Amino acid sequence: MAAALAPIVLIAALLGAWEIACRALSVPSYVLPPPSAVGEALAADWKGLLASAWNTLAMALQALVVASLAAQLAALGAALSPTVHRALRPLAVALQVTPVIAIAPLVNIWAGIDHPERAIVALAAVVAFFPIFSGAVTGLRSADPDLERLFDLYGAGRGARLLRLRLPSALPFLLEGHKVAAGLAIVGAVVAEFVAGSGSAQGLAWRILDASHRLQTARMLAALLALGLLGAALYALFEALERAGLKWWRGR
Amino acid sequence: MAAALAPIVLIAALLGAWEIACRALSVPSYVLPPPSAVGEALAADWKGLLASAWNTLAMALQALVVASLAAQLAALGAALSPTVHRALRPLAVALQVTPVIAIAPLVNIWAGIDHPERAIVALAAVVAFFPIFSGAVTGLRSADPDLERLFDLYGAGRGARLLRLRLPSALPFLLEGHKVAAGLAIVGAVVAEFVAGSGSAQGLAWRILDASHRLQTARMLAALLALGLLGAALYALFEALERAGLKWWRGR
Amino acid sequence: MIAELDEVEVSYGGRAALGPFSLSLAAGEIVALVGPSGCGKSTALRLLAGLEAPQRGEVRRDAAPGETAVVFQAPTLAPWLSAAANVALPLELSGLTRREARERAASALARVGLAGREAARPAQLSGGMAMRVSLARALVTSPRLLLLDEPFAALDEITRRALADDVLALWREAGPATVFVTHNVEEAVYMASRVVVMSPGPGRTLADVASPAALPRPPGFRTTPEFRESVEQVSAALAQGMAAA
Amino acid sequence: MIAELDEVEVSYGGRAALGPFSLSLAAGEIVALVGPSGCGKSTALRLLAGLEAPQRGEVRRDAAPGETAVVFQAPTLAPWLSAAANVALPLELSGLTRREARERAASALARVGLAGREAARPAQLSGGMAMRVSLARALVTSPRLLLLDEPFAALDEITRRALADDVLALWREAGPATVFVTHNVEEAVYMASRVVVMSPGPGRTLADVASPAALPRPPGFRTTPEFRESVEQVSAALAQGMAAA
Amino acid sequence: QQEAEAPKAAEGQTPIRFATDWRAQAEHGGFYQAVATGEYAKRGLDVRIVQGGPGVNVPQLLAAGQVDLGMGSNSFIVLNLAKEDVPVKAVAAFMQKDPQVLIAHEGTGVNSIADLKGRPILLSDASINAFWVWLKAKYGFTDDQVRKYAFSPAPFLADKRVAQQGYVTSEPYTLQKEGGINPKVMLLADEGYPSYATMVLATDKLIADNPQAVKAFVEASAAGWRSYLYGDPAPGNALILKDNPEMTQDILDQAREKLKSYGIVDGGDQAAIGRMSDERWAEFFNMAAKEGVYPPDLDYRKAYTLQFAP
Ligand SMILES: Nc1ncnc2c1ncn2[C@@H]1O[C@H](COP(=O)(O)OP(=O)(O)OP(=O)(O)O)[C@@H](O)[C@H]1O
Ligand SMILES: Nc1ncnc2c1ncn2[C@@H]1O[C@H](COP(=O)(O)OP(=O)(O)OP(=O)(O)O)[C@@H](O)[C@H]1O
Ligand SMILES: [Mg+2]
Ligand SMILES: [Mg+2]
Repeated sequence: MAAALAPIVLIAALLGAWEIACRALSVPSYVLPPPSAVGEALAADWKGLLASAWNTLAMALQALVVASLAAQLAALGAALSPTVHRALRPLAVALQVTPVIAIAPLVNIWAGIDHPERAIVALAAVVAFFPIFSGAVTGLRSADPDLERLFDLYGAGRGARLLRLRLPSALPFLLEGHKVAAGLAIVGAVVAEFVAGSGSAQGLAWRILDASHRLQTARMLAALLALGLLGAALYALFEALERAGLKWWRGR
Repeated sequence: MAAALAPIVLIAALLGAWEIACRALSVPSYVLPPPSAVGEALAADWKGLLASAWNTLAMALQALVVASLAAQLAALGAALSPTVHRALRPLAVALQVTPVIAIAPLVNIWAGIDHPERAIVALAAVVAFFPIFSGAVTGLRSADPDLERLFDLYGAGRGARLLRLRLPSALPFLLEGHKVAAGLAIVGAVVAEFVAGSGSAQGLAWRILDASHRLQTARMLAALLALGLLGAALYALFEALERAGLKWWRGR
Repeated sequence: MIAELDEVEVSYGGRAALGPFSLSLAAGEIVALVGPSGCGKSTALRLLAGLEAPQRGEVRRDAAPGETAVVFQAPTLAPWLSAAANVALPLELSGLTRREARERAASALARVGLAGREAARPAQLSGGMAMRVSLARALVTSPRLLLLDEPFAALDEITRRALADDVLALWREAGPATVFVTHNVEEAVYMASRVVVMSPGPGRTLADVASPAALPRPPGFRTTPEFRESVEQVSAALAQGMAAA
Repeated sequence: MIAELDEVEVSYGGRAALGPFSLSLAAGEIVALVGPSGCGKSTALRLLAGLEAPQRGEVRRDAAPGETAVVFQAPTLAPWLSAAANVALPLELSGLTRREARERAASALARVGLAGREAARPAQLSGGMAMRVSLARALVTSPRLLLLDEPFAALDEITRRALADDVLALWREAGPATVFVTHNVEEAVYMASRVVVMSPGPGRTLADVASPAALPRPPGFRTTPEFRESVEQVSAALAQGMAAA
Repeated sequence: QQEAEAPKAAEGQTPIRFATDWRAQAEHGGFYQAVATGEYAKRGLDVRIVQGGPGVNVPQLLAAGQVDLGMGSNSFIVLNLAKEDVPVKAVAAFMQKDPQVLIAHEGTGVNSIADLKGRPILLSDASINAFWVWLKAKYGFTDDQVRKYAFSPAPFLADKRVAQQGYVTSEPYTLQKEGGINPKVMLLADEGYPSYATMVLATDKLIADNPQAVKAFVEASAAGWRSYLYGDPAPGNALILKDNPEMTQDILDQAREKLKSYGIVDGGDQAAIGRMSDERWAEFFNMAAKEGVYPPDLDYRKAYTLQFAP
């Protein structure tokens, strides 16, 4: 019980210190508003924030599904053929280091001006792709060497080896990759909305940018808080999944 | 030998198809220039690109070092105390999902207008933090349960258990986390430069952005290519490190 | 001739681990390999299975992939599969339907005394049980070449004898050429048509003791003087080899 | 009394694994645990070590942390440490300097026949070698309570006997209360002051056979009629238990 | 530490740091020209120009004391400051006309801004609560026309139906040079859009403590602009090219040309460089307040002061 309270206490302490510092140093609220102001903004905006957060979450989840499928397919291809692996790896890295803002115009054109949500999903998927791909590639190579030897003996083909040995062996790494990718999908959706949203789209990005343009820092922080909560919730979900998955995997 | 050539052949084939497609369909060069145009841009710009790439790499490496230290310290704290863990986790996730652009103004003020490179390193470190933290947290919990039992029997304290069991056990996950983080540090440095490079920063970011605004897509792709090569080189380095590390770790 | 090691030598990182060592395995033969810990028995088995190549000498094999079954020294089970699924795996890989594979797996598990534990995961089994699952997986495929690395080491005497008879029964049915490593000299003499005694260090052949009786064993074989004599012979060779080292 | 199990029962996922089972271990006693595979021997050892709690019954222990040493059934070594570093680990944790710990580790490794392999990693050792490293790690700390789970199972007869005498020598020096699991009845009778025979299934005590002679063993003990008689007695209890199941 | 790193002022000079809203470009030409030709130094100022960028928030820099003066891009930004009670005022406007344009493809039946009703328009986020408000009010545009503009004209080129926002000095040239088209360009200011652009912002504190410095800065900047537009722009351009290596001479030349031909800086009256008026501010505020951007009782007069304007 005390342990469960600890983080709450810590957060409360941090907030208290922040509030006091803001008041004592009379920091102007457009630079850093006190938590009470953020709380007010939250209370005033919560309906809109909820709708925006839902919007962003929907985009992020779609992107995560797309990224997960694409990354795992690519990793499977790489595992089936070293040539594919050598060819895909630099492309995957290049994709990871490409800033969303650079390819947004091209993606916008491809998605069509009337389908900004397609562009957002595609861009966020690009952001979330790499950790899953990298985790899958590493995981697919992490099978117990003695089990690999047994599969040699059984004369297992590449496909069977992949499906029945390497893929299950990769599970812990895949779970870890998805955990990292979940947060990236969210931030990717937000950034994609910055550069590819429909201007009037109602995700969290719009709220953040609009508040920032208008110097309403408290409103911006409220939106960031909503974003953080969204991320934490998704992370908690994936962590629970990881725990359950690993428990199943290990058999105890 | 043939296998080593394969990716080169593949890339050459892709480039050839792209060139032919561009010419045959007469795609406007601001949408997608043919590789020959990118090559020309590269040839014309290579000196500047090299300097910019070096600049970006330096920022990314600094950010990676900062992120690596911070993430591992945080993960150690989390491993030492479940309370710290519960308190840190949501903060780490919130940090991961916070878009750089939203906190850039605050970081800019903190770093001071005369030190954009500090702001860039800080922002890129924020981007690269999470995969290392998450990998470290997962890795620190992945020790062989029977070894954990032995440490119970030896009456090992928390510190000793951490240093001599959990940290070495975490190595494979740490390596994987760093591999993902390396690319994020690069893209983080670029994005940070977009939003924090107040003039004096001369990395790849502004080249990309400016070329994109000016519809000089070939120049933009040349800069992206430089970025991709940078990322691929750093990734290759980390993959070699991972292979060597795992070999050392497994003892064969 | 199913498999043959011809003056093979193996070393790891410059340290000699085996050989020069030769072993020829005829069809339908059961060879027991005994020798001190670390002499290269597991290494020899890996060579016979074709899982490793020697630095010197030659390995000749006449068994297609899928015709060799191995039990490694440690139970090598997939943690994410149940005991039955682990045993069924090679069958499914060889093209049997899932149902048939599972049925055969269940009967193989029953044969090693694990009826009722089909659904258990490797992590939920005791050390001896896991080893028996590993053994069941090797026996279920009716291999032409059967390689067993201390398969009964983690088992009590009674289970051990029962399983030894089980392997012999399988051998009577299908006649796989078998090599098994054991530290139990009596077991070696009881089961094998030939006992090969290895020296310490990088293992060489110290003695090659043929069985005093034909397989299958006559009843009461363990109490015959010929049996005791063979056991003495093998033990003496072993002791001599270790004393020389 | 160093450790005691009082009518303990353990079950995993509703399936009974052990008990009700009782075992009391006096200071300086050596108890051998024999029983069929899967009867709960390893589980009983984990209870004695305090690594697991029973669903029913009570465990009483009188050994501080650091005073108990365990050899698990599988060699549980840190793959990233050399053999010597693995053995030195508990010493370093108990506060010895690195140099002294390494010295003692080297002599412990020499004692189990691994002189010259101090630098080898676990993955570079044979199965029996890894188990010996594990044993050396347990012996090096001079524990008050020593728990060994089939420590010699992967070893040849000669090494086995040498190590058994080694454990007895250690026991003479430091007198740790010892429980060891074995499948070798002769070994049990030779080493133990008391042999506890367990039933199959969820293990209970079937027989508790005291040694016919005091420890340390008189020379030629293995050939005395009392020795053979005890062996017969234990074997009979085992066979009876398995037949009843 | 701040002290130690602050730029050393020349003997007797007042150090001034001036933050612009973007990378160095012709739209900042007058300020660079004033530095290059010594207009600031002549008046006892040691001015350093700090380039802006996408993540640089000029009002926050001002508020945090990181710079002494900053650039306000348009009148909305300045009124936003007033609404949030930021103690900052506009002291001069160096663009009488906001260079904001709408751009449409030729031959699509668009001859004036009004013809864009119902068509998709690429707008940046910052525009939505700025000139878009004016467009909606004046022409009855609706929010469902809005598409995201991320400052790349490529999506515009890819679709003939689409219009986009832009700066008269920038996007039209890009479209012409790289896209090979001559689009229809419509300056909002020519249709009566009342915003100023490129204002100089000063903190209330600076205005109170050192009004002479502010005054000197405004005067010198006006001189710089006059010289940049009607004299030899080479000194200013050299500084711009040094600060922003991505900038090229042809872009600078055409931008300067547009600034002159559209009368962006002076509105056709050289004497008006830097000028602001109560009427124009009132007009702007009334427009925006009517559309609900600001509360009608907002004291918009605290957003600016005419004390320094020529
Ligand atoms: N992967 C490896 N790397 C380095 N050395 C190895 C490796 N595998 C085995 N060895 C060495 O080769 C020698 C023979 O090992 P092997 O496992 O064949 O012995 P063994 O006869 O099976 O012993 P045991 O009865 O203990 O299982 C040993 O000295 C061992 O240390
Ligand atoms: N973690 C676990 N989860 C579920 N069941 C378990 C677990 N550990 C052990 N068991 C079960 O408990 C029973 C006793 O196991 P234990 O390992 O104590 O047997 P053992 O006597 O040591 O056998 P062996 O001689 O084969 O090592 C077995 O039936 C086993 O399947
Ligand atoms: Mg072996
Ligand atoms: Mg056991």
